[in-house]
Amino acid sequence: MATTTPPAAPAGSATDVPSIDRDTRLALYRQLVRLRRFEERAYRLFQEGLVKGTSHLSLGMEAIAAGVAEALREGDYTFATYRGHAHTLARGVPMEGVMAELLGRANGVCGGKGGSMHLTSVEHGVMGSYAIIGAHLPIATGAAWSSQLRGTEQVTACFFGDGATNIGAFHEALNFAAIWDLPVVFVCENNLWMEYTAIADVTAVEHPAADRAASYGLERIIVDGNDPDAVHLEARRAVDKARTGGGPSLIEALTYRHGGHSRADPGDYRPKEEVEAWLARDPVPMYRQRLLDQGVAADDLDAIETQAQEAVDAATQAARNGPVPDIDSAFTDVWADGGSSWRN
Amino acid sequence: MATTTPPAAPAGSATDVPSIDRDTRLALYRQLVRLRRFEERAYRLFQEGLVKGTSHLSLGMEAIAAGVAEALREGDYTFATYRGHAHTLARGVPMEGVMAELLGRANGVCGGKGGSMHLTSVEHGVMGSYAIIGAHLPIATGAAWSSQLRGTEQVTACFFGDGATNIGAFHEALNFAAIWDLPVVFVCENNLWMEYTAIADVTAVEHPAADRAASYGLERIIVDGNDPDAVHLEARRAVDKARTGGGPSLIEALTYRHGGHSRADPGDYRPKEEVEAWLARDPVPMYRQRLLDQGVAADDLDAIETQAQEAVDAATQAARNGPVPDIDSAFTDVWADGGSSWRN
Amino acid sequence: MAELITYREAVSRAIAQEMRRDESVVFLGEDVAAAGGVFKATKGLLDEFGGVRVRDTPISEEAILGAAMGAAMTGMRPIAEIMFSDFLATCWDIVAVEIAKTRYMTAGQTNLPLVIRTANGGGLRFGAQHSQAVENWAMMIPGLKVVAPSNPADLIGLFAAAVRSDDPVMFFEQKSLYPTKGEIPAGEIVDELGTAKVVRKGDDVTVVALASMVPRAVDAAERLQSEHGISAEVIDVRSLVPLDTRTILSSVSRTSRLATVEENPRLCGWGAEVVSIAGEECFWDLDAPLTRITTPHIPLPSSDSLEDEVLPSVQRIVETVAKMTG
Amino acid sequence: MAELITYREAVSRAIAQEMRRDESVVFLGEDVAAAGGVFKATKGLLDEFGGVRVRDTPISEEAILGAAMGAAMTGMRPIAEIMFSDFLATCWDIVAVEIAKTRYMTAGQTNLPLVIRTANGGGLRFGAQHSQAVENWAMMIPGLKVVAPSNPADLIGLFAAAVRSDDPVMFFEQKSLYPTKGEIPAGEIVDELGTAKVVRKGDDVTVVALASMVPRAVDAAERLQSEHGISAEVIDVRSLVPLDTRTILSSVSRTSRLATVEENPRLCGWGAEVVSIAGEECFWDLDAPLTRITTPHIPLPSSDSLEDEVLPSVQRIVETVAKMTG
Ligand SMILES: Cc1ncc(C[n+]2csc(CCOP(=O)(O)OP(=O)(O)O)c2C)c(N)n1
Ligand SMILES: Cc1ncc(C[n+]2csc(CCOP(=O)(O)OP(=O)(O)O)c2C)c(N)n1
Ligand SMILES: [Mg+2]
Ligand SMILES: [Mg+2]
Repeated sequence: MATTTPPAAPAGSATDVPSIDRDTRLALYRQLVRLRRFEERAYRLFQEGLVKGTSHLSLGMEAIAAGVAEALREGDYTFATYRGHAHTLARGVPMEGVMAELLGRANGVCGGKGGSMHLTSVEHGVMGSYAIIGAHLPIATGAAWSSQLRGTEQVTACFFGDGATNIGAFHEALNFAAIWDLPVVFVCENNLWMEYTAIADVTAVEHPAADRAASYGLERIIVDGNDPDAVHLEARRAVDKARTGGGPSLIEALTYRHGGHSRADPGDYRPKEEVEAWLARDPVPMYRQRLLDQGVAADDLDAIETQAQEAVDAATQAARNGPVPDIDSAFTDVWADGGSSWRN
Repeated sequence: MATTTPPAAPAGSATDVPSIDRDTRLALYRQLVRLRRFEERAYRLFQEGLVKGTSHLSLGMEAIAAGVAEALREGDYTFATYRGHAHTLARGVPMEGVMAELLGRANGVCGGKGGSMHLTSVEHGVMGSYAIIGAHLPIATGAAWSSQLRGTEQVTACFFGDGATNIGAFHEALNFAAIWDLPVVFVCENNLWMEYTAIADVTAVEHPAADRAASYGLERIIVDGNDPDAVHLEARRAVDKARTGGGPSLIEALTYRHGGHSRADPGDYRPKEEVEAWLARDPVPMYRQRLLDQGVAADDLDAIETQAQEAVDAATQAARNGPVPDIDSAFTDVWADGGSSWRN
Repeated sequence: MAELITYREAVSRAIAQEMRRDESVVFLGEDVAAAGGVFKATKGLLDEFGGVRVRDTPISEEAILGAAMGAAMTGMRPIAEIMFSDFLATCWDIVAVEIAKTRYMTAGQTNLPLVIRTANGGGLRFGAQHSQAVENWAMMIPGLKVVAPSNPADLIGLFAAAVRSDDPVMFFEQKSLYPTKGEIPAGEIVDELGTAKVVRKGDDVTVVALASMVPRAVDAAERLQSEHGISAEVIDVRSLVPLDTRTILSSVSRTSRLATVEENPRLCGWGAEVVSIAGEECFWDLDAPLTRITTPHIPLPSSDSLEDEVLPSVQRIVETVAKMTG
Repeated sequence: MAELITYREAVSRAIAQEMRRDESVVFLGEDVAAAGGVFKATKGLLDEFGGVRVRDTPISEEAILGAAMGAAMTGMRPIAEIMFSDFLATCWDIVAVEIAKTRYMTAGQTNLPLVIRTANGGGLRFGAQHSQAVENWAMMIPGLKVVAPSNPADLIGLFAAAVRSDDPVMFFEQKSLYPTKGEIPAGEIVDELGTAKVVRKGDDVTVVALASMVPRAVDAAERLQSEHGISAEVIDVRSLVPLDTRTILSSVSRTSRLATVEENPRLCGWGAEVVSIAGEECFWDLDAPLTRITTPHIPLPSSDSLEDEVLPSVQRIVETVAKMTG
């Protein structure tokens, strides 16, 4: 069975880290709150029947997307999974485009053709969300190879779940990135569960990513994924290493999803105590408290929350009002010429 | 670059091991010599144009097939690669059927439909030779699962090359076998080279299999693959463990191929000193010397060699005289009903 | 005695029927046991048959099918679930290059009694990577049998036939059909692979459909009759391999017209195969161009408005058939 | 000025031509660099372009194509080798579900200028797992362009067009053609995707062939003329996607008869697609059953005597076409 309680103090946990400045902390909090509010709204829109297909939320897991994104700079690349709202937004993609995409509207980032599982915004370095487990690890490796070839200092970050560590593509990508010293940071969001099955039930090691790092000559890194500071510091270290030619890293961030796997799943296959223990470590209030303890004014934090809520409301409005895609758009963009014709 | 010299004394090396009795040693030698003579002949027939497609020899690597097969019993399963002549013969499959299969004759074990890369003899537990790197590891895992389900004590041995450790199927199979405690012994024949590329050039760890065993909660096992005793002892330990419910093992056996990868490849991309150092450790004369040192009469060993040569000659004759497959046989055995019809 | 059940319920009934009958039948896949499947189509099986015979796996599609293949070669009759048929791409080597070819390569030494069941097709707004209709991927590989039922009774009967077959069977469950209902007879249901069914009789045109396209073709036939006075015969192919060409060709010879309706994207779908066979073997009987109604050759869009537009609709079937028959 | 070279030599010429022209073209695959490829088709490239642009990889097909895809999305123009086309099955997800769909799913945000080259087809006695003709696997996936040249000049020209295309191109080199020779013109060679070629003019029947089947179809046409007085037009399809239906259909309309010749196993091959298009769009012009000549629907046997029997031979083409035209 899965670990039923969160690790008391996972390696890399950082309750008070002076090397993160106040601005960064506020930025992290701003991000956390934005992602939280967005995901709450996405869930509501799913329940209202406006998000039609499926939707996988990062509720409870926001600190990872926030902490890593804050370590990246413009021009860097990120690759995410079907659970990719948070990772997309954290790179600065406007909420409207993301929300509208969930609703299948023409003003969505993919014009309604991608949907919740395929959010992409190339201009923000968000190189796609992939719905086949593991597939994007090799692709992210390729983006990192490209940066190396072109001699840029771009870094690629690639997010995936604990479940992805048991599929072949994980293994191939890690080895490939390691032997070519590619500037890529693999971030495993270990939320202890795959869909409805505990990762511990189907994995030969306790830490599905970290306990395998040695297979690729990499350091074993485990971090508290509910602590934005801890995630950010590890990410910064890994990103710096990648940027300066030090090659790839594999970070396992321990976290938990508040809700179910997707759609309306209540997630009630999980032991109650496990859920409660992790809910008690909700990154948003925890981080708020840390900032308060460090002397940030409650008003400042309240303002951040209000802003986030307003942004989500505005995005929701824009998405709801977004036009249904033009039927013709079903037949565009198969090919580089913009069309879909396969014959003359 | 690849290791250029063989390890002086690899872990598990056993120059004098009392736990192997004389009969077993003679059996090992008999096997070694049979495989050697067979492969030499196969090469000649390839040069004569009688082996038409391709052919991958185990010249220099025979101690692994011999040592492992000697640890198995009737009813056990083996799975091999395209480089599978030795593994097939070592399970007791008659030489004629194997030789005839290389020649594409009707008296081949697969009636000429399989060829050198797909030797199979289900009645001997030889469950096939697979030409897609890595693919047979999951399949071998399945055979082991089946034994577990049926409550037999059958053990499955699965042979593969160093190159196979970097493909996804390796990773999936190892994890799967480990979590279900399956009775399977994975044997990596690390001959330092894939086709024309050194494994060290494309692998993040020094020992492509052993250094990854921990990823599957398994012991790190490296053995001198040119020492039949050493291989046999490790194999026996792993097979016993599997047979008694102890789950899978992963053995990395260090060895070297005397010739090229396949067909007429001279293998001259390999450093000369590396080739020479390994040729000096040829398992056949080394083992003969060990037996002589242990008091086995030279005559007994000579008789074994003569027998092997005669068996190969007879098999060659039978294969050369074997009928070309009946054209109709191209249309049999697609389906269980014996035919190939896909319509009424 | 007939009972009305959903296509979804038919899945667990089918599996249970065969597992009760034969101890060597086992079932594995991702989230199939404790959770009863992501489509809830395998609920109750773990409870009835226990954790040894019904087993959750890691996300390791190659290992899942490798396990099934190795077990099938050694005396078991495994049923493996690949959650979405799109994921067959991640283990296509095991399907197309190992499972499909091993009996032949070994000159019949290996038995491969296994079933790969998978949720196939679009209509659920899941986007391009979770909506593909890929039955043609399987049809093109020699050595695979390929089945795709359109209703609960057929599902159970064909599934039983698949499990009892000593050949590997790709069993496509159309995910858009899971909530649909149909009657099933009482007792054990066993059908036959390689048999198509005439589900509606007609004289003017033969419409050949599969899975989700069968109810649409039937609806279209009703409208063709009432709105255009065209009498369409609708055939549910059910089994692509073996293919019941006798039923299809005898209908085409009689009606002199053939239209196929498939969810596959246009190029090299099973419709092309059926049309080609008719174009060769019924050529002299034909009175109209051979017509395929397919999803266009594009990945599937996620948005509901777009997805509805590109999958063959009743309206499109009516218009196309009316035009070719007019 | 024309020069006679092998199909094998054409490969390295083609790659070199494009790598010289464009710095963003890189090449990766198993044993492609130091060894010059297992078919020796990429000799000399490492020497000329160095180890950064020409690179040996581990046996990790998913990583190879993932690397190509990620690089293509971010400004490079990678060429990836998959040694045997059979191995596409081990990375089919990256080909069919990632590379093929990503431009569409992202509404055109991602560019995918990459070429996957691979040795395709049978005839070398390599057995069922190293001999498949799988161009139909690629043709059926929306979002992939699919090319298969039959001679050195076409190989170089179509390869150049593939590298310069911003779409992913599956480039099938028929391995049985590597030793064959053909003339190439001097200087840079650049051809156009989506263009078929009439390689022999004729009036009685249109024979459409691809890759290794083109020389056989031409030989058969000569024999049909001399032995049966039948004038066969032979079209080399060259590019399955885009498909030059104009060239094919205008020929069929004129000759009134169509036969396709393909190495694909029978079901759902590209021949079925071509036949289906003609059966719909040239129906009223047709004077004979639409005929496909294919490898039967079986895995390929290893033995030379059996393999020769099942691949379409000149003799079989002659007999089949004579019968349908007679
Ligand atoms: C190859 C493949 N197999 C199965 C699935 C179905 N699937 C979607 S999400 C999921 C669970 C993934 O778990 P994990 O990697 O831990 O990520 P999480 O959802 O927990 O973030 C599964 C099995 C898939 N999308 N792709
Ligand atoms: C999936 C796949 N990729 C590539 C190949 C081509 N290939 C055949 S043998 C070989 C080298 C294998 O090396 P290794 O695993 O070390 O085995 P060895 O031949 O040395 O015994 C390669 C790349 C293949 N058969 N299958
Ligand atoms: Mg998870
Ligand atoms: Mg090797």
